[in-house]
Amino acid sequence: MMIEALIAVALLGALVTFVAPNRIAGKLAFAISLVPAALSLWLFAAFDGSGNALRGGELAFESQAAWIEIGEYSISWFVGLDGISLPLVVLTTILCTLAIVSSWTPIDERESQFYGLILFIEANLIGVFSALDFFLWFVFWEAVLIPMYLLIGIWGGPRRKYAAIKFFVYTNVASLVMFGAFIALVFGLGDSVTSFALPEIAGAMLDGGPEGFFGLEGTTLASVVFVAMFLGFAVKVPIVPFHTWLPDAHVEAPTPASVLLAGVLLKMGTYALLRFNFTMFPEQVEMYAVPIAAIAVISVIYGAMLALAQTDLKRIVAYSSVSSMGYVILGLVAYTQFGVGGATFQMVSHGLISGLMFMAVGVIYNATHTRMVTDMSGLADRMPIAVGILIAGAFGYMGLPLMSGFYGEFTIFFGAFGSDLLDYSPLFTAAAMFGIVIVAGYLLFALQRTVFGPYRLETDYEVGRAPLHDIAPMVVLLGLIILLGVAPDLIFDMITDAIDPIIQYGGDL
Amino acid sequence: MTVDVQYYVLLSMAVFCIGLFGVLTRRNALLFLMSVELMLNAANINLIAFAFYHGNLTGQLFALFTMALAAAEVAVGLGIILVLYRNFRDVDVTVPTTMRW
Amino acid sequence: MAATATGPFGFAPAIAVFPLVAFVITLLFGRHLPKKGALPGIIATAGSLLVSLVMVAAVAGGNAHHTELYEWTAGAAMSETGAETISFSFGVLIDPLSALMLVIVSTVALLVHVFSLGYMNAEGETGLPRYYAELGLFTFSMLAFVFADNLLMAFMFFELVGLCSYLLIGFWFRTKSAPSAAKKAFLVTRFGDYFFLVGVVAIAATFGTVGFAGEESFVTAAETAIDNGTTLFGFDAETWVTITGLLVLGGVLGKSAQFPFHTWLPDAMEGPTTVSALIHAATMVAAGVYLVARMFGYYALSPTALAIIAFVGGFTALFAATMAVVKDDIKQVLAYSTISQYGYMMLGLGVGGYVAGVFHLMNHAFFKALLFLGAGAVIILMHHEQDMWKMGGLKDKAPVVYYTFLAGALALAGIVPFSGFWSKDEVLFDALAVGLEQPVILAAYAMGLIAVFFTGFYTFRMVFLTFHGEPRSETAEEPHAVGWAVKVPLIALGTLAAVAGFANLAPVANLLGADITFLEFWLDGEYGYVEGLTYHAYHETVAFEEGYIGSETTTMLLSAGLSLGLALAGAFTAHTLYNVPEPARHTRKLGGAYRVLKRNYYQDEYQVWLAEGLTLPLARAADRFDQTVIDGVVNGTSRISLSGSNAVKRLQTGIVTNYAALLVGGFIGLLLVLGYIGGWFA
Amino acid sequence: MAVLELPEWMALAPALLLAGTALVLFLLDSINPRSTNRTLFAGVAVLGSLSSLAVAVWFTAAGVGATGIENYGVIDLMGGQFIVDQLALYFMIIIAIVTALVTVASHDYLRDHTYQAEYYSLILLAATGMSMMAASNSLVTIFIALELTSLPSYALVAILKDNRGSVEAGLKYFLIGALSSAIFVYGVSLVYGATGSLQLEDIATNLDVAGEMGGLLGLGILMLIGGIAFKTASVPFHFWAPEAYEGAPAPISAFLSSASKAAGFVLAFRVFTTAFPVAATTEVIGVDWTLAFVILAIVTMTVGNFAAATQENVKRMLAYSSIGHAGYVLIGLAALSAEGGELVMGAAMMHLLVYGFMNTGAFLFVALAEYWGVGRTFEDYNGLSKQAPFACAAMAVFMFSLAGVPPFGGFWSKYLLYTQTINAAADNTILLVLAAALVVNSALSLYYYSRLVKALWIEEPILERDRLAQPTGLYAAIIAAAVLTVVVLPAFGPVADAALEAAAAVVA
Repeated sequence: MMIEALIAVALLGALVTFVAPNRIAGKLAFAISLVPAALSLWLFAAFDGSGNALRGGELAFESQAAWIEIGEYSISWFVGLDGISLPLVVLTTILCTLAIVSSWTPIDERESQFYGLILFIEANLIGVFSALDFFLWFVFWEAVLIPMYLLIGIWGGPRRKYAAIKFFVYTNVASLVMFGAFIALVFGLGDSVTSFALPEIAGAMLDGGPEGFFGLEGTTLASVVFVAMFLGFAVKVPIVPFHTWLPDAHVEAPTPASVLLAGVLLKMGTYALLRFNFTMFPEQVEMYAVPIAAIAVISVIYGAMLALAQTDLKRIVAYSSVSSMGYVILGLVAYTQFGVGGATFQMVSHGLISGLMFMAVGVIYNATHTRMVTDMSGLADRMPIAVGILIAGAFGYMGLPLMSGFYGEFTIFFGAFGSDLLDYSPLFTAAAMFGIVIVAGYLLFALQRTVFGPYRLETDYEVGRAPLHDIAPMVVLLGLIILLGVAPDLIFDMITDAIDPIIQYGGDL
Repeated sequence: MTVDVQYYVLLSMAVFCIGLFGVLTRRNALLFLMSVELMLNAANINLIAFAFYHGNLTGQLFALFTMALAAAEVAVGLGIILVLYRNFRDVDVTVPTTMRW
Repeated sequence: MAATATGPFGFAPAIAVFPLVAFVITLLFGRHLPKKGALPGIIATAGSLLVSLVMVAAVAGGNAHHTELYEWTAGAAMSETGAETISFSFGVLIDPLSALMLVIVSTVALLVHVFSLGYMNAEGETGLPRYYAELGLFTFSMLAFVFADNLLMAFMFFELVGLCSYLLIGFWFRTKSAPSAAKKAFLVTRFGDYFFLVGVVAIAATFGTVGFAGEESFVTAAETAIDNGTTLFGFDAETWVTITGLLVLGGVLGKSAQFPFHTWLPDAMEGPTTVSALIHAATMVAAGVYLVARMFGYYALSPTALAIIAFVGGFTALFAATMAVVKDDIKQVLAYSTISQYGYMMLGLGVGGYVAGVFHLMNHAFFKALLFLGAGAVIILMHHEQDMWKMGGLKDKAPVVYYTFLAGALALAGIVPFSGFWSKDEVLFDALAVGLEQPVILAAYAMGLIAVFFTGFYTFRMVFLTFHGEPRSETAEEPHAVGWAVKVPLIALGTLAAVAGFANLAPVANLLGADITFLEFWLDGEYGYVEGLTYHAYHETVAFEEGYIGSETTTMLLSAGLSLGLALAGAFTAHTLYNVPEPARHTRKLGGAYRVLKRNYYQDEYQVWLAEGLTLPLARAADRFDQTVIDGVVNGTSRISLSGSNAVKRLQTGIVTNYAALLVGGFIGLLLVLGYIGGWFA
Repeated sequence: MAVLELPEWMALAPALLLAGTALVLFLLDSINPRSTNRTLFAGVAVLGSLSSLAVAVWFTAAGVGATGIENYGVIDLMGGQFIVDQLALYFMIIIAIVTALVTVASHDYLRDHTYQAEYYSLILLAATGMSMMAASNSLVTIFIALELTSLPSYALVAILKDNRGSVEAGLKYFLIGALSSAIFVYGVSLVYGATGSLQLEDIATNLDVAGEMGGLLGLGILMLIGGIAFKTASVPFHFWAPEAYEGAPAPISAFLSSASKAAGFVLAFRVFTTAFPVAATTEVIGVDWTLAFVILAIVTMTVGNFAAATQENVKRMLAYSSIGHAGYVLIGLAALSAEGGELVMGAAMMHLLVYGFMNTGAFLFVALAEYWGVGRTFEDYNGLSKQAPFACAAMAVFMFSLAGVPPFGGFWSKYLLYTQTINAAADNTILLVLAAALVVNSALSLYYYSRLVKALWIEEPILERDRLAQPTGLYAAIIAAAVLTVVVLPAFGPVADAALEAAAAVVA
């Protein structure tokens, strides 16, 4: 019942905060959010699971209860954690707490509603990563949209309405497609499954797979479903060319929302890809390995090139997220322990680093009221600490060794290079790796123009140091980044433990 | 002598179509109402004819219900036409177009 | 044979840990410490030097040390050569090479820290805690890189070193030029490191290990693979070794500023001169060459790779030397000479002259650090004026600086008996020996030889313009005084520059038949060593055979004489042109060549063009494509559906009779469809 | 169980209670014609509808109409003219809930209205008719119940006699209604002609004798579909809906769009499953009548949603959206011929129930806005959340629920409908087109629903408003509807069971 406790605390906290008076809302939400954070850390310490949730692994904190019977199929409340989901849950709770703190400065209207929504989104994110019944998972998956829509829409920038609706509709359409495809698969599996519990479905996919559905051969159906679901998740990740909602959403969203968006929401997509496409369809993964790898490489390079062309700090980081997600896809399709494990690690790592970057950009924005690279110069002169952290984050993004980003990228590259499943893997890997040069390019250009050089900023107000409660969360993140960079096995062990059962089929282990 | 049922059907269809024609062409609310009455009565013709044809009374019975309800309908209708006139100073059904699209 | 972590070797990690601690302390409390945080750094580096010397002693005592400190990560990975699992770890490898390098690095680091007291503190710089913290971080990374026992660890600290270089070049971030130079330095080296990382990944994926030494090193694995004629990633083993070797070489060329990645180094002179001395002359730039030496066994397997290394080295040596000739900024001259000198080392290693290469690496570290610190001293004297044409006549005003600088200059120019001569001569000799059999190498040798002349020339042009003749500016009239903190390091390094050469008097030894080639013995495992990492082990693997003109001795004397002569010729030319009371510019003599040299063969231009003329427009085009086409499709969809909506709602005309008509029409339509299918009208 | 002791006719109690309440209201009014004691009338009406709800729930729980040992099986009255089974009870519950919500809300909406008693009694009469529709089992009773529903509705829509909009709405509703009922009756006559019976089971049994009159029967069935399409506001019989919903007083719009629609659908479910079993009918008329519903469903949901997308008037947007939802529910009938069709129908019924909460709630919010007099368009609604956060939160709940976004009840019904459609598509591939249409339309609906949320929560008010009152009744109704909409998500199990049993009751 621990997971239920996590979710319940966040939900109730959301309600309480929603009705609380504005001036205390921020502190209150922070206090409440500490509970899930602490709980999740306790879960991390007390984690006793092993194996993969969908491959008959030993689930931690599992609990299941019947919910709805429809036809021969039963929908149930079914949650549990394995080595893949636990790190992401911890990431979620920690990032939410930090995001709340980081919004004390920028958010100055309708606070109670704002923090209520943040806690609400936290509850759903935890649900997404812990749910093991398709419908339950989908409920959380979709429920995330509402708070994010409002967060962007109400507290966002000038084009917030456009961005919010675009994000809302675009991602929802993708979900509909994915949903339909998966349902078709479940019915295609015939009598071998009687519920929407993911482990059961995954099992059925292994022995025999679908018998076929509306006239399609079993294997054809599987392929169609695989592609449809991949497209559905591709929007969420996002993968080029389904990424255009991301920069708009990021740029318009308030800093904390960007932190959560880049830090956790994008991981929902990759997490789902791993849980569904890359766990249930080993054959299709092999079939489509090359195109997928090609898309991944394109995402990396194209996303990085786009970032290179931007002059808005947030846009730069947004596009570089597209680029980084490309690495994750490459790691997944490599289908080796290091590839998939590295991809999962990269999800967490990128969550921390991009969160840090958005916070740093936000702090600068709070002080300067601009994000345009062209508007500012020599900020290091006025806000040394914030800038120092920004630089650290930037180098983390570039994959500086002993920071988590390097580990994620290196393991992905290593895992992908030697992949047996993926043809021409060395070429794909080498091509994707060129991203590390471009990323250095645009980040260093941005740094040079904004934080270095003679101080120049046309403002009628004093640009001073950032308050402690803006700096503190970034310091925490930086600490975590370095910690994971130095001691990756803290989570990599449990990840690989959960990965191995997946790649036994088709992958080389 | 007896008349085959299909002639009744043809008759009723004719009446029905006349009524329909009226509905589509008349702009005066009252005429519109009458046309609807025609259509209802076409149904009644059918019902009675078929009742005779099938040799059970259900149809005739139902015809009675129909007439009663038609009357009620007209009553309500006239009420509405009244307020229509009060508000639009006209009983032309094509006049009220404040709400469209 | 390698003794495991016993006795003194247990302290090896401390070498790197001291500076790390200093970094943390200075970062946190720097501004509260006396001397703005210089002391922790000095103490730490002194400690590192001490421990390094202990290491040397221990190695001299016949031991070596190879151990794993901490397993970073491990997992299952099927490698090409059949290894099932792989483990990435941090380890310590103390063998003659690394011990030597440790001493070099920590010595220079210590001296530079001391020098900084005079150079930075005395000048009342701001942000000194940052400066010293970054120096500490650098020293830590560099030392850790030196004793790294595997390729990945080497790469990681290689990158960290790059970070520190970036930060230190950009130390004066309030200027426009420094940040840009820092960015350029990082980007260019990063470009090299890209290939390096590909190489690391490839090697790891191929052999299932990244260790430098021992049975489970990738070198051994590669050897066996070649012997068994295994196919690796579709290539035969040797080709693949060449490919991966060259990939790693990318990082080397980047860090050691070899052609075509040399462009960042001159710009890097934007950093404080102390930084130039430590990072961009003595240590970090040496990292590349050191890496080649470190994994020399791997390159030894591939003659192609070696030949390429040699050729690039020779070419760079000449290429950079020519550019150094026309520079007016004293630090620029040194920068290009640095590039050129590293060219020599590459040449040496490329022809299999492992000892020669390392020998020159060592000497160069000393005399180039000396020269840079000397330049720093000059810059203090000149109140931060760097243009040599504004100097002159400093000889008498600052004798200590002058004589130490002169020592360095002689070493650089390669004049007997200063250290530079011995090592450079050995490099050239090895090159010649191999070159007589290998035309490519011969070309490389020729270039290296010609470069000697230019070296002599620009070195003494610099000396004369700076110290001789009449003062050419009032700052030169009464220069700023320099303190002990400046002089001590200069003297120390000056001595080293003068005598370091005696570590390996190969020609003399050959003539007298005396065993005085200590460095060779040192590297050849006369003392402690690790199996497979010795000179003759390499020498056996290297596929070059050597030829001589007459006997070995004659060849040796020939090449020595040749290089010495050229050096002296260069020096003499400089003397005639510039060692006069009122030296004039002689650029006109060069004619068109002058502009080319001044513009550095347009190297920067084309690289800047690659970045800003090619990549940036490409990126902008991609962005436009993204905004118009891809996003256009998305927005277009919504626009279409909304206009569709506008059309649909027009159905509702508001006129009730139309409704009736439409209703009936729709109904009839339905009737027709079903009736047609149902055949009711039949 | 106590149901045993009751006489059989008591099975209709839910409907009878509503009728009784209506009469009580007349009585009260005739005692004191001048009285405008709205609390009394509203109270009585609410009481009546709630009691009907209670009884219906009690019957369902007691197992009336459910088969099995300790249950009482289906109860049919007056020689099968009426039948009380799970289906009937299920819809009686929906209707009673909506009636209760509407009457509660009307308490404030009608504050300065002279004809209080008439209003409530008309509502209750209409509700009675709807309950009867749920239970009636013969074309006669169906037609009577239909008219019993329609006539009060006409009056209710036009009840604001001095409001041109209301009158125009009433007129259009009435005219189209009259036309449709004429068509319906003619259809009845044709069916009678073909089969010689009006009682649904008998029609089914006499289908074979209708052999030579297949065409007539087909035409008749089509005309019945027309009559039902009118009640459910499905294309092409939907034209009255936008105007009627827009012009009528908002509570009445809520009542019609939720309860009346549901009643229309229960008719469709019962008639087409009981009287015209697909296989047998197809033999006679030579075409699978579900095809008609496939076409209607696609056209209806498309027209409804597309027309709604760019509306400026909130009420009209809701009107069109309710047409769109009619389209969704029609899938329940369209899939009947396919294997697993009863599940689709069950899902459709679930949707009708949830729709009862969320759509009623949405219209009641519009009622609240009209009560405030803030205006009717999206712009007028801008920034209301600043003054009335809770009502606006409730409205956001309704909108997202209508869009089928979790964590609200609308999610389940919509996605289960989607799911079951795909399931049935295995057997009848044309349903895939329906599923696709569903995806496209719900994407579009997402756009315009979120547009309203945007107006309420994101936009800044155009002009300054003074404080807004908080009428107890309206607020109570809205909050209640919102709570129901949220709570039904976790508590969807029973709903699903009830709906599926109801579907199983008719799809044998």
